[in-house]
Amino acid sequence: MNAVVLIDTLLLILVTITAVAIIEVRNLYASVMLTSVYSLLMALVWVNMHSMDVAFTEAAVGGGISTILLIGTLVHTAREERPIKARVHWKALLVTAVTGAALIYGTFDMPRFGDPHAPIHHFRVPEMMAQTVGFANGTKGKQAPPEGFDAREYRSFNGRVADIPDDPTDTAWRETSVLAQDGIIVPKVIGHAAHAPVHDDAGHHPHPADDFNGHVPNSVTSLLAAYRGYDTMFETTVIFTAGISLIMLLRRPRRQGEAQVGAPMVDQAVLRVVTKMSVPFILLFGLYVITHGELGPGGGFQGGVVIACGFILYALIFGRAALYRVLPPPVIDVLTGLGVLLYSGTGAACLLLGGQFLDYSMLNRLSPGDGESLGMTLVEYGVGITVSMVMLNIFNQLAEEQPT
Amino acid sequence: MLWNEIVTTVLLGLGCVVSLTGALGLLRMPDFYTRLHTAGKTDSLGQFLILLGLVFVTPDLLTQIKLVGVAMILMIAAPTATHAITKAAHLNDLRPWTKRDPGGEP
Amino acid sequence: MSWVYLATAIALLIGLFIILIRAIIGPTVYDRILATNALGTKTILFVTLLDYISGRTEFIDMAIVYALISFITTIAILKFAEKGRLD
Amino acid sequence: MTHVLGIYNYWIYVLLMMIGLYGVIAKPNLIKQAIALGLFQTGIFLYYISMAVIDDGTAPVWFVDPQDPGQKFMGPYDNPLPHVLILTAIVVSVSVLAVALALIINIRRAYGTIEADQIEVMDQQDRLAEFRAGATLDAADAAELAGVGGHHD
Repeated sequence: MNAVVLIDTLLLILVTITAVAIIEVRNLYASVMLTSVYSLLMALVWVNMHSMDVAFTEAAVGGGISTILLIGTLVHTAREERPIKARVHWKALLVTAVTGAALIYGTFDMPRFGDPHAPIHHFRVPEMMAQTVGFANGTKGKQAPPEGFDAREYRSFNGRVADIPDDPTDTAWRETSVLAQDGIIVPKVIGHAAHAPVHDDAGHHPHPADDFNGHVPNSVTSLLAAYRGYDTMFETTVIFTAGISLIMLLRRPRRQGEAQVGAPMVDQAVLRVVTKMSVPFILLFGLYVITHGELGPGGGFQGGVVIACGFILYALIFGRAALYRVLPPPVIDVLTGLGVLLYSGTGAACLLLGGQFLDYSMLNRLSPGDGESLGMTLVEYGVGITVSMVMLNIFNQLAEEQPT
Repeated sequence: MLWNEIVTTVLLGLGCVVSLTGALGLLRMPDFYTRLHTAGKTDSLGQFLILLGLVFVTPDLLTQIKLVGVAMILMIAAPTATHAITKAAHLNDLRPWTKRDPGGEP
Repeated sequence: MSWVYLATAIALLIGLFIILIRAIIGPTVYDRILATNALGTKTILFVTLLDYISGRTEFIDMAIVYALISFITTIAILKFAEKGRLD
Repeated sequence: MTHVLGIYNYWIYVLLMMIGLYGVIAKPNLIKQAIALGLFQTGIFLYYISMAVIDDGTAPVWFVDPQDPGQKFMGPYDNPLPHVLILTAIVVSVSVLAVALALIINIRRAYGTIEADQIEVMDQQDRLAEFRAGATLDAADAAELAGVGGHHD
């Protein structure tokens, strides 16, 4: 039993207890607080499973924004759940028990936790991990691998070197490669980046069959922004749409001369001073998270949420009127759209430069790796701007006085 | 074990003891203000001891600076939050528990 | 050395468990807020220790985010308890 | 024991999903239902991330040894693909939550309550009143109201 499994086992017990408490606590306010606790614990589980970016997002989104949004709703609704006669809903319990039993029956066919032979670890991703960028410290871009590097060694999880031909165009082995010892079919793949030319004669950057088109050190970011670039773009659009829906559902036209009412906490000296000290730091840190996203954990979603949290802290202490002086609502609205425009504009720029949509390597012909890095940074900034402004917009709509 | 590992072990152990004491106090104390008393103080000291302990085994300077940064943020944020909670509770007329008046909780 | 980190992590987990009980049963709202805040601090320490257990100490940024987010959440919860509104 | 710990994570994911499902079905409070939906989603996240773990693996970010920066660590990395899927799923889930909460606020504005069963009763009473006042109804409404009216009478 290794450390990961031990901590995982213990943490998940805590998570389950919290989940039951969230559902069963009568007081909605307590339930919201426990939701924040639940998100923090869940983020610990992600960290323990080495999923740094997800933990980052869960902590920022689940622990921060979701809690604030739920509290913002409690302001306009009731704090207490209406007492119901029966504590246990037997029909619901029966339904969940049957469904749960069926799902648990399904888990017996799953590969065990952390099994290196599981199919997920043998398809496509080993290939990505063997791509040859980022060898020298702090440099990016496609480079020659160091002396003695064999992309095939990485793939042989149990010390077995697969018999992969050196010629990258020879793909016949893919269909027939079977590790007969264990009876496990391993789709062996080849580290083509070590072999493929950076440019062909016409100056085009050819796409090998399985190019992930992303070669920054954080493979999560390169998957997010390059391999699944379209998906992330439309995910940003989903968030944008959510912001628009919130405006349509909750914003009401402000009458002329209507005073901004609010309850700022400026009378609390300690909070005021600490907030004034920390807000610039939080905003700067959010920008760092966005920019650093391709080198370490972080990225547009996380950084955007951190920036939004910084502004929300300012609004909590100094009142929403003060926030509107810094960021007027029209500016927030414009920036919301600008982020999506930056994302799709980066894709269109690649198109105009002669590549495919979102083929970042076109942004720098001389060094495609640097072009990819630049494109990913631009895209992350687009995501970050949209996410932060939408979250801020949602907060503003929820915090606003609602007509009853 | 090298000297820095011994220092780290001692500091982490101390931090654990302090943190656990605070947690236990949070559970066992009779009313809000006494719980605040244990939790607020031990939180700050415990996190400082553990983060300081980790500094000694960190090889590179950047991570050491980040660790100290985390400790600094916590040193500012945790007492601020505790102060604000106390103030809010006090303003909302939460009476402290006494032996004479054991019903301090509303 | 990793057993020291692991032992510390387990001790912190026990602490988390105890505080969680207070967060669930806590009779007043302020008890719950206090427990949430204390849980946040313990979580930050736990994240740092997990980085050391896995040997990837460059992920300390996580702890900074946790510290900031936990602070902001506490202030938001508190503001609702005190003023009954968010702006 | 090893076998149990091997699929323990998947059991917990089922448990979390079912806790969420129970909340959605059993609790009439709309905010509670939104929170329970979040729990349900987290169960699915746990399922995905659990699949990504590999024994003795490390985070899928290139590990560069500070002592020897030229050499890249080639040991097993966890699978980054589920991480990416879940990262975007979390952000979408907060968008869903935000829209749900906005709808709940509007429901509260219209009905004065956020309990699903009370809202249902109010809806039925409203339409029953319309029916008795002789309002013209389409076939589906009429059929439903006939059932409701019969039930109440």
